[in-house]
Amino acid sequence: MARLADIDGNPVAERYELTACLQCGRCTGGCPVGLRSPLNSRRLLYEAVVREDGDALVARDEVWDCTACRTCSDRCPRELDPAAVIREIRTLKIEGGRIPTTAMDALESTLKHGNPWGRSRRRRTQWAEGLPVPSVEDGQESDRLWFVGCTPAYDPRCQAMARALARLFHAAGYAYTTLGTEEVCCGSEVLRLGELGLFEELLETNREALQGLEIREVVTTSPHCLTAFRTDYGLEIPVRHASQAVADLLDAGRLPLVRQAPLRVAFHDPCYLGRQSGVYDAPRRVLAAVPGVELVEFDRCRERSLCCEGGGGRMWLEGLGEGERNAQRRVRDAADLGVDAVVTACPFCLLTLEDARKTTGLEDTLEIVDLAELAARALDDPADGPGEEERS
Amino acid sequence: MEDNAYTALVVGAGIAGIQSALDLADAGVRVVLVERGDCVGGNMARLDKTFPTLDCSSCTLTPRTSEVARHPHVRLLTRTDLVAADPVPEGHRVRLRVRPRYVDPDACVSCGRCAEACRLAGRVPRTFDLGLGRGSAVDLPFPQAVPSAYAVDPDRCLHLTRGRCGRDGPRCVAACEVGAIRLDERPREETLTVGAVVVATGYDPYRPDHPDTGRPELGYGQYPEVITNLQFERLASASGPTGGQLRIAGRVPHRVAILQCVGSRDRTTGASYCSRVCCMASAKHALLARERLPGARVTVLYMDLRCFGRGYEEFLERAQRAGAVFRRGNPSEVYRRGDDLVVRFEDTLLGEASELPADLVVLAAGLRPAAGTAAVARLLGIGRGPDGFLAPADPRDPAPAGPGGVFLAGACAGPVDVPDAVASGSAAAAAALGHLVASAGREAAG
Amino acid sequence: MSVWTVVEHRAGAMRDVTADLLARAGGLDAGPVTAVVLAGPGEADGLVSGLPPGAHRVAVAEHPDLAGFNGAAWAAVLAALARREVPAVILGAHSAAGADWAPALAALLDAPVVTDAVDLAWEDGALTAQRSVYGGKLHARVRLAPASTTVATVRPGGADAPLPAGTAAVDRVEVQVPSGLGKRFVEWVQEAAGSVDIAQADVLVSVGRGIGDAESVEVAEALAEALGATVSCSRPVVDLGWLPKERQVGVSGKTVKPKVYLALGISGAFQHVTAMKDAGCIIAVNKDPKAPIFRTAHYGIVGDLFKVVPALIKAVREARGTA
Amino acid sequence: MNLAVFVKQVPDTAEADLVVAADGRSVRTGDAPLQLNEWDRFALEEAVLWKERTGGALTAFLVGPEEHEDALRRCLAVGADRAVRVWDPALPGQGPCAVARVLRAAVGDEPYDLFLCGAQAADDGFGLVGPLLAGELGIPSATLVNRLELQDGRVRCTRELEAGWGEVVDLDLPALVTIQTGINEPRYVSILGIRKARKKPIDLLGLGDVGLDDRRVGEAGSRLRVEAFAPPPAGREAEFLEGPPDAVARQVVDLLREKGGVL
Repeated sequence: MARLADIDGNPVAERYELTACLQCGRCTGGCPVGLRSPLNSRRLLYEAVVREDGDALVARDEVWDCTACRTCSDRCPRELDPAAVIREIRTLKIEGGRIPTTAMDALESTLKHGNPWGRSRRRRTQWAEGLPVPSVEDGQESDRLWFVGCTPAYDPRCQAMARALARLFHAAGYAYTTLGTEEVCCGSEVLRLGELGLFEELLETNREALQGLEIREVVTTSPHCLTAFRTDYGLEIPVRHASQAVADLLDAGRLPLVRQAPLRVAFHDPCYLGRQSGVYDAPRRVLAAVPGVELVEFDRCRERSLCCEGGGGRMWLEGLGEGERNAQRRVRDAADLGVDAVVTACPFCLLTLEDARKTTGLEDTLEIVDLAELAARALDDPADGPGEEERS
Repeated sequence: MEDNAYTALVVGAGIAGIQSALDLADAGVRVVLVERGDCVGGNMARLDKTFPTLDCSSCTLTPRTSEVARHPHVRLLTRTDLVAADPVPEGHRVRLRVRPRYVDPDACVSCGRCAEACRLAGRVPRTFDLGLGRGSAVDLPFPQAVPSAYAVDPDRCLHLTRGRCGRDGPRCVAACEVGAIRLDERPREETLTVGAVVVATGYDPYRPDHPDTGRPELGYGQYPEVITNLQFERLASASGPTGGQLRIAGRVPHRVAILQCVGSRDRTTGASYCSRVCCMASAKHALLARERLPGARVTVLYMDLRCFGRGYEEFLERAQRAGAVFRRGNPSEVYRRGDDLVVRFEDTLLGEASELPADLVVLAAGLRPAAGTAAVARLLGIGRGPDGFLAPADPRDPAPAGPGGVFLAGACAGPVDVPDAVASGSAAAAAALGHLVASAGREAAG
Repeated sequence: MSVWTVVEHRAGAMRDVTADLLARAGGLDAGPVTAVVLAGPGEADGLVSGLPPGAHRVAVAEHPDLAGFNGAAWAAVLAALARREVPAVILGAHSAAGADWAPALAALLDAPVVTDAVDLAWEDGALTAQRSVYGGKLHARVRLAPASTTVATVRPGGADAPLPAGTAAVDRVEVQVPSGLGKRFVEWVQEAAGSVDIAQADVLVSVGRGIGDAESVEVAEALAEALGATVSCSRPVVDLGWLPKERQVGVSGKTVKPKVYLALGISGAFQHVTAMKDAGCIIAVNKDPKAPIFRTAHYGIVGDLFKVVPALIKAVREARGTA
Repeated sequence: MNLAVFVKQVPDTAEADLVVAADGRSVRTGDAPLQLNEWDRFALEEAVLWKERTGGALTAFLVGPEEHEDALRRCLAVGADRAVRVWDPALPGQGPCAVARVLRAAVGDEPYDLFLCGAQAADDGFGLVGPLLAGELGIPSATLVNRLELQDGRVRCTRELEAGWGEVVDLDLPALVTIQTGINEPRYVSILGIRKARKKPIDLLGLGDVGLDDRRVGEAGSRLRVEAFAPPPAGREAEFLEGPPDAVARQVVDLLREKGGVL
């Protein structure tokens, strides 16, 4: 029996200065799953300090409920990092091999196929069929890389995000390239699931790809890729989210949004875009530029945005909590606001909200739209091919 | 011996500065008391009651403010800033900048007709009430204010900001029967040499909506029902915007949540320190809410209760016996659900993440160094601590702070409550007096 | 030269793969067909009388050690018989039983062996087999080396019609079961009812959000009951509380590989499809012809499932009644 | 208890486009990544559980080229004490008989108590290596085991039969079992774990080392030769069933009969 130690044997309490924890509960109080899940970050930190049996802590499964939204760490008055401690425990679970099979599948797929969705590398560019998306594989180089991301590349619903973005970039004459089928997962969720070794391999692969191509700027479809590159990789070059790129194109007058898209919308701030990357205004700038769009803010917007529970690997984890999911509450709130659509700018938010829309019976009254999708509707050319919005 | 040998400058006319000024003046020192605001009394003037005795705040303060106004050895300058200070053998040569009040305090009889006549009457958020009430561009902070004279808000007055006020000119001028309005008044400066300086610049309350250090998740500035503790004092005060009735957004709250440690003990807000006064202030507010809102559910969310002063623990017990519920947990966020505000926190004793519905949320905002503290420190060569407050030259001797007879009083040197502010005001006065006497002695010997 | 078919039975009951095997054996054209019945004392008569047509001869061996099922005992008995009679081919089903005795028999006889053949042919004194490999993505034709006896198991289903009925001579053979097999049959067990494991089901009737409401799940349950299938669902159905979580197919639920997957009102969310795409045969019913599920399904039905499913229940019940 | 587990590295062909080479006798698996055979994952987990439960040592065996070593690293990462890879230029193309013979030779005289294999491999799906190896070793075996217990010095195996049935058999030790999926929950093997396992040695044996000559192995020794690969007869692209509900239902019934073996 020994106190909780990380995989290198360092006592977690010391490594993360957990003895400095005030036990104030602000982490748990702000946890988006706190009301439904046995996960209690405050108590976990305390137990990491005082319990003699670290293995018993590692055996507990509630750490899989964490969405890695980082609210706990952002709010900690002592600037401790409960989210990192939870991740350490996940890493210990990973090293012990006892993890939910759904997470196991995602990790093994990422190792084998370079994406967590179990799809072949070869199919990574299928989303772009019929669109003039440049790729380094075709010798089309640029100093700006659009990192498409696994979910926009493979998920049929999210492919519409990527397609819309490609059309916007094309309409603006925006120069970029992509890695094509050589793109591999950024590792954001891999890291947050606690798979450090796999994350390191992905990091190395992506870093090498960027250096080899002399990329000076990266634009990501997903805020999760954004966070990985900015925060986890510590990339020296600027990394920006698609919403920022589109907002800048609009500001520069390079993107003619002319068609009316009359819609009352609420914007759902993704955790990884807002709270974790500080990007709040760019998506709102884009919304303001779409003719006919009226933005109604959620009560819980910006810093207080309610996590949709799609982060931290939760796309592959059911979670222990019972009761209404946050995404369901979110779409109900949107319905109460009387909006036509919830707009977001993250593939995971898009998927969780789409699911919630169906389970709350709001299928016919509420639309879930990606920001780029909405902007692309206002482009002055025919809309993208077959609708790919129907999901089970 | 020159005239200035027994002249002291007191910067800041809050309770600490007033105490220093009076102690010095009573000892025969000529005191120049400068105040950047419109009246003396500082933040204490905003308080309704003081702990742990629940004495009426003005009952303690008013005798001192009126005395400072009429003391023959005290010269009071409001709307005045210290803009330069140069060490000289006698002490400091200081330059004071007196901003115009636009109302002649000697002529003004505080009848209030100017404020009634003002075109912006009822539209200007009252600074003294911390934005809760609405007044005019010419206003008196509160009825017992010293000096008892109205003042024009230069940032609001139409005549001063736009150069014209309506077609027929400023109505206040016409309304004033004693001709006290002076809209053409200009700032002036004066320079004098002083033998000692007492710095009593006090504190500013933490702003939960501050763009950099604020806590936007608490909804302050977004929901009218979320107020700070000092705003609560104004609500509770008979001189406040509701005449002392606890009403918020037109309603009488029946669920009051008081959130401790907002902007204190919180690195994310740039303050690791404890603001010292909030625990007792919140106990007081809980008690007041229980007394004035019959049947109200009053909950204080805290992480520790610090009741170190004499009679403090007893006071906390009194609030608790009065039915205020103290729950352990530092609140994380406030949002709206329907008509309710909801405070999300973990009750750490239950170990449960919880939602607390409320219709009044009081944020126990901590104490921050007053705006301009850094400038004062620079002018007078005073050190500052990592918390931004002024630091005494020797941490074991709280008053002496800088070369040439500079002394600290009150909250400019870190959070203090009223009794401590008074005590440190006297301590600074005593130290300043000692310095003046010693300087005079050296001079005489030399 | 002859072909032996090893009759498969369990707990005293004939398994229906036997008919299929006899048909295969006859179609092989490698000699007359002997059905070999290995059974515990007193068990054989019932099996022989229930034997489907197709055998020219029935060889019956009863022995206490053949009671229940012991692959080692079966292999030992078959090896002894085969050494005596030298059949060209000994044919079994690619079943749990066949997977046990057939390799063991091949080892004892040092005979060429092939398993899980979807098709067999006797060419030039040797056996060739068509096999499904790489998860069904390819077929492989394999040729076994000529040998006095070859062992093979075939995947049930898809055989030609059985030979016309004839009177087969029943031949009781004396057998010894060697001691020291090191393997003893203990008992049959059947899974306790209750908890459902959709991952184990051969046929899944899976419902999605398109089913409409909780009551409509009953329609799917009725179909599953008629088919002897298991009901599963997509994630929104679980979220709605219409079915328990153990029924969920999806990346956050269970990954399934049934033989048949009937997708009702599932439009084909990726998270769902990922977890069922390897099913042997996917039949999707959806009103939206553009539903992504049709990109995964082998067979698609565009239509209102409330019309299609009742018709299907009726057809299944009819098929069952005449089967 | 002295344990041996036999594993195979196979391509994950779920998403791959398989291409049959011009001679028809080999398959290019394209970008299909290699992975530990699904059934072997369960066999490995079961072996590790037994090692954890009973103590003793676990040795992992693999017949395959160097690029298949990852399967052995996984074994080492989760608790195998020793890993043995057998390979020789004469080995490609061999069938299950020859693999069993090679493994038998690789086992040598080491006194193992329990041998574990996956019930079948995902690529060729014979399900033969385990029981043939038992034959070579002259020990009892049970296939398709989905429950395995130690009882009175024997192993009690529950074999998974069809339609919810099971069969319980006892095997005297030493014995060989082939493991059915679902018997346990295979643990995740982390990259850090695999990385650490890279530092452990893998014993490489050639045919000479195990005392076999190349006539008894490879295609020659297999007595089974793949003559040709070809696409399966039925295409995989979706086919729409049309007509009124009753007609469609009849078509579905036919499909159920044909594809599911139900009805």
